[in-house]
Amino acid sequence: MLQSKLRSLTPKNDVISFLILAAILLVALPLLFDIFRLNLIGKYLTFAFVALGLVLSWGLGGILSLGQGIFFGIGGYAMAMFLKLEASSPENTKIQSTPGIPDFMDWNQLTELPWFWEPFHSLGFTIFAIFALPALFAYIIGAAMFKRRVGGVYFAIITQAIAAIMTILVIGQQGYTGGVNGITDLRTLLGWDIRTDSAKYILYFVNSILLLATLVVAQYIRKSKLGRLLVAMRDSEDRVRFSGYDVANFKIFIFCVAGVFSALGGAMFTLQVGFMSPSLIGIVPSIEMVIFAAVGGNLSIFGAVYGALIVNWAKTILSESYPELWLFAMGGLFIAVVLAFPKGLAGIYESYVQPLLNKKFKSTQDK
Amino acid sequence: MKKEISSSRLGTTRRTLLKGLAALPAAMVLASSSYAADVNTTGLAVTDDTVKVGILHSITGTMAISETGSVQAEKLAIQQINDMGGVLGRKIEYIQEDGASDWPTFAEKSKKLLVNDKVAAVFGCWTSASRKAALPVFEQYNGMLFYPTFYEGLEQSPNVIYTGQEATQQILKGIDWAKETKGAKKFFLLGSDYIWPRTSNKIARKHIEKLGLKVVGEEYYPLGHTQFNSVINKIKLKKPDVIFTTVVGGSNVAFYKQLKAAGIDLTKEKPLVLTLSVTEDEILGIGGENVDGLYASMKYFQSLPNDNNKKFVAEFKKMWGEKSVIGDVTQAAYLGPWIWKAAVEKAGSFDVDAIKKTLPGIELTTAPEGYVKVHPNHHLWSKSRIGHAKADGTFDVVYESKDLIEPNPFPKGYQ
Amino acid sequence: MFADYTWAELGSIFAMQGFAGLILFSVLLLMALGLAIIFGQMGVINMAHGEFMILGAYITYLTSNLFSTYLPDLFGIYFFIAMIFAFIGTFLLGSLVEWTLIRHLYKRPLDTLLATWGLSLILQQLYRTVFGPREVGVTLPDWMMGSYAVSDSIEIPVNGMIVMVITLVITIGVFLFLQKSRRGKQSRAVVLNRAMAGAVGIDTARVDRFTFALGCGIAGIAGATFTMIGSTGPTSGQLYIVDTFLVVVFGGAASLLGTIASAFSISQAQSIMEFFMSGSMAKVLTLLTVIVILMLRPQGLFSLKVRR
Amino acid sequence: MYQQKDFVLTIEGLTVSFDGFKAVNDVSLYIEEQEIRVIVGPNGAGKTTVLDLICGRTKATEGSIKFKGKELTKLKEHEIVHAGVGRKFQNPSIYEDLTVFENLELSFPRGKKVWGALTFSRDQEVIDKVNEIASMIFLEDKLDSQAALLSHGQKQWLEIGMLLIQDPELLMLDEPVAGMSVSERKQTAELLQKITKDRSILVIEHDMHFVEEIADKVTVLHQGQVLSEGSMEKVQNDPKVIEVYLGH
Repeated sequence: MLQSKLRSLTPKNDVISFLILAAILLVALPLLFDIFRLNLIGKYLTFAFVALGLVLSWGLGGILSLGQGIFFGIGGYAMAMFLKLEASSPENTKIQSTPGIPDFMDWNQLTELPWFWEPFHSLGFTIFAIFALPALFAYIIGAAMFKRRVGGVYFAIITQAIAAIMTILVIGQQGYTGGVNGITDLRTLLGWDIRTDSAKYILYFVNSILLLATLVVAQYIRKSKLGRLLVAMRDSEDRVRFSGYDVANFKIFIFCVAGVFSALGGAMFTLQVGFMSPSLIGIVPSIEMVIFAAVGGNLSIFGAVYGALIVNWAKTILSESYPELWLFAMGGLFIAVVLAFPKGLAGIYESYVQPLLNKKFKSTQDK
Repeated sequence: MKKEISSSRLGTTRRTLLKGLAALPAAMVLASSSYAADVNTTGLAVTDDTVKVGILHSITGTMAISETGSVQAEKLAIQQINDMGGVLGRKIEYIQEDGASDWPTFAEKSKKLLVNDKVAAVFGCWTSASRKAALPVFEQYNGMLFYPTFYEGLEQSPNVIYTGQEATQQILKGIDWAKETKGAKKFFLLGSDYIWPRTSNKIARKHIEKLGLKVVGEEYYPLGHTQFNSVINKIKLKKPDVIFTTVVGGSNVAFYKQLKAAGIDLTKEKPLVLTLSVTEDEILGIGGENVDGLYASMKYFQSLPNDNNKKFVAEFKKMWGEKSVIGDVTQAAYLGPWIWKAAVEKAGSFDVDAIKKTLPGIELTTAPEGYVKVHPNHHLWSKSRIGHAKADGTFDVVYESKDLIEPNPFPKGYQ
Repeated sequence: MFADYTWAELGSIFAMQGFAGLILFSVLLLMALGLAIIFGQMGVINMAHGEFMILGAYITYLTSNLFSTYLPDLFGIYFFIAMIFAFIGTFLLGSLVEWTLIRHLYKRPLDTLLATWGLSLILQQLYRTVFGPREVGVTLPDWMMGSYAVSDSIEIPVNGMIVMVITLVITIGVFLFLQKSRRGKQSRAVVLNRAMAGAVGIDTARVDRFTFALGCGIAGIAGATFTMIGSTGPTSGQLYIVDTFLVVVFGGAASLLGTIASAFSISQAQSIMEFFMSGSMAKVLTLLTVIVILMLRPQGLFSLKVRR
Repeated sequence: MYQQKDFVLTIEGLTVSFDGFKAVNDVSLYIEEQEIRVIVGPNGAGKTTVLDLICGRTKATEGSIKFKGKELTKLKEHEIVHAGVGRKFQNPSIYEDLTVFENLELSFPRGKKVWGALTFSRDQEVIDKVNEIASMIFLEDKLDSQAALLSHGQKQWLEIGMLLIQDPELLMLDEPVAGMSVSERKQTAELLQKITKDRSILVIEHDMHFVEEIADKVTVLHQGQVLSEGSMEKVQNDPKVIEVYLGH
């Protein structure tokens, strides 16, 4: 089953798929859509980072996390904290009782910046945090769970509960986090106004290129022996263990990678959308992120990107025209993917489109 | 070409186009109406006989419960305005978008309405979070948002008209009333855990302490929490005279049912329960029998006895059914289109910059809540009222401030 | 904080607080029972559990309307009839769902999670379309909403008593059913060894459907019961899902006794902490404690040590 | 009586209980270098549990397991593997989604840590070793086929091959010939004889003909205890063994 998949993606095929995706993201979409729609697409693509991580951890490693929103949130909040500090210069906030701190802190009677905000004055630290914090957090969760062989359903439910806790905490500690409103009104990145249309174009391309780079990393991991080990673990975890591998370490690693990918997505989300809020880290968004990967095909790196794009696009279009139908459609999609298309778009592509394309491709090459 | 680099450039091309197209039919339309180009210099979606506006609320998700009434009120106002001949001779067409109880979606849909649909105004948002998310979009693209909900204040945007009350308008008179009429001395503050209850309670606490009274407890529960037995026991222990509550949403249902079951009879007023967040809308879900005797402090109740309101209630029920009820926010949402109409007509233009100039000082004498006036800080002057809930789910108005209360979104001494 | 009170006052407060903890215990247990059957016995993760509960609540709402219109004399006892209707309604929907959806997914627990999440979205929208987006107010007979004064300062809420009694009855019922009845034994047999159960003539497909539907039916009863203390709206069900799963997982999935113990410890922890700190922090701390304990003891509170 | 250093594996007083039930009760075993030891016994005698205990899958309640002087009861599974113990499961446990080559490659003793696995490259050494083992286990022409497509017997061989590539000093096989045809059994017996040159082998088997063919020594387990031990002939004539096997 998976075998055929691994076979079919010979390096040549991979390169072609990669080039097609790059062409779509970097050429076709920017030409076809105005900046409003393109910015939306950029937003959808930030979820593709999460979906990529899920393909590695869930598709390959069999570790289903229902708490990827946590990591998306860590990345997003780290970026938002940096941007908020920049937007809260003493000149911009001179009407506050304590100028120079973010507005929501002022409303909550904070008179000085909390210590954990301080390092986020530095972009370097922020970028470091976007990689290090999710990895650290994933390591803690992963080490606690995988070392004790908690997996499958239990892992899914516990990560979900952690997502719930995070949401309550962020909302409850509003003086430090912005509460339910999130961190809003972000303006500039090192003096560069991120709200203008030209900035949005640039951010879209940065986002797409970063996504393509992430995709290459994901593909590398999948093709490495580590990728094969993950598949092997799903087949027979004990066999892997008794072949001399510390299974937990591999699971922790891939969970950390998935976490870092999600955090990257979150950071790009903040940059493109201009705010971050707890509504993106809770239970519902976390499960939606899983469906992006499932629709794309949870074994397919490329499927993850298309899945995130298509589901979000459908969501936008449907909710513009038929708001009542949206939940029916989304619910139906979940059920259909599980019952009828367990391999998602990638499966459909493989069984119907690829044979056709192969033919076409050959004939054009012959010319 | 579909690509748009900036809204202003598009505006220019669009305007020229509109001028050309508009010239012929315009001559034949109402004499009172002016050329589309003259009343609209920024490329808004205005033709010679229509103008597009946006309605942006949650139809789906957890907030749909609360936002439905606002949508209905806005549609009613738009229909009534159209029946009277529209705005500057143009019928209002609305484009409705679903915010889906999801704050990024509010930002996204705001941008769609402003950039793609070029609407002249947007009536929408409900929670503070959705407004905070959408606000930068309105400021960037220079749109005009009419926001209906009572909220925590601490905000004043040139691109928003706040038709609900900000916190001080809702709170201060309520507490004064409890002190003067009911002799209250000890208050217990209870809220859902997010910004509006926390800010409201902060203002309430400052005011209570200024009056020389005492706050004996302050508690917050996560949104959607349904178990209040522990806090009810705490309340019994502290014996406050007033439970001052800002619990919202489904939690309210649980809170009042459990309060009643714990033997706290609201009609006995021991303690008295004063809420900022239960309107006629919420009572539908809680059940009137469970809030019999509750006091609410807000600016509007469905039972207000004036003629404006009687007419409004009748028309609302005619449009949306006999069973529909009207809460404070619903009425505030109804004001949005009327204030906008008045501002546009005073300016003689749909341009956002033009109505920004005319909005301060706009008065409505026909508002269901009575007379209202837009303050230069973009909030409304309005009265403070206390309602006393009855088992049938309506309120008796037991107190009304003599004068309009000035909106004060950045209250000195309360921050 | 207690200096201003007499011992008598303190005593009655603590008595009532203990009672509040018991009510919370009953609520958690009632929520978790249906899931404990479905998840514990069948390994199916039913994310639509909350929506089944809300269906029970809506059925109660409809029944109350029915009685107040046509049988006002019997309104005082309608609630118990509504509970029966709620059970039947959710039981039937449960069978339908098992037949169309779940039976294709045994042995794929993570897929049942996704599919039932989809189901929960569909049900939510269905409720919204049928009953409107607002919460509905379920009117209860007056005698159920009052309180019973034990002494001058101790008042026991009647609805809390009713919740406790219903929970007790259902728990004993489920226990007896699983342990004693033929159906229950069959269902346990199928859980223990599907192939063998099939081989000795048990219609495993039917047993599965019955077990799943039973779990849903109990969710329906829980939903009906919660109209006394909570809200009934299209999305109210979502509030319960995390708590419910934690109770079941914390108890050790396959053990009814574990579920009871887990509901008890979580409820006591929460209600005690709620008394000493803010509700939000109490909730966070409770969930956090549960998760930390689960990390240290992943098999839950109760589970048999077995040969692997 | 025994000198410890003579033995590859020394098990003494090994006991494990599951909720009071003693699945293995005070078992002692001594296995020499290059010995093929077969454990037999009726179902539920605790045979598989003994293997589980040695390889760390189950933790002992009491007793010690010393492998080349190293105490195994305190090590984790993968550390036991690195110490030189390989174990084949009762049901062939291979990676069905991967090819035979990849199956063997994953057991190659290099890149066993996360970083090593990420940077692992399939060099000539790996290819040579995989080919060598593949021909040993009669699968040299199946290297590219998916493991799921192998016959039951071939899967058993593949799993043995996966152990061989690790080059363990103690090889534990749980029912290696179950489900094999007669000719496959013969081949397997030859294979075991061949590989025992460098290592000791501990086998669980029901098939008495096969046991007779390969065993240096036989241990009979019954109800978690050692009932009898010695050469095949001695064990077969032990009245206690006859009682257990034929008595009821």
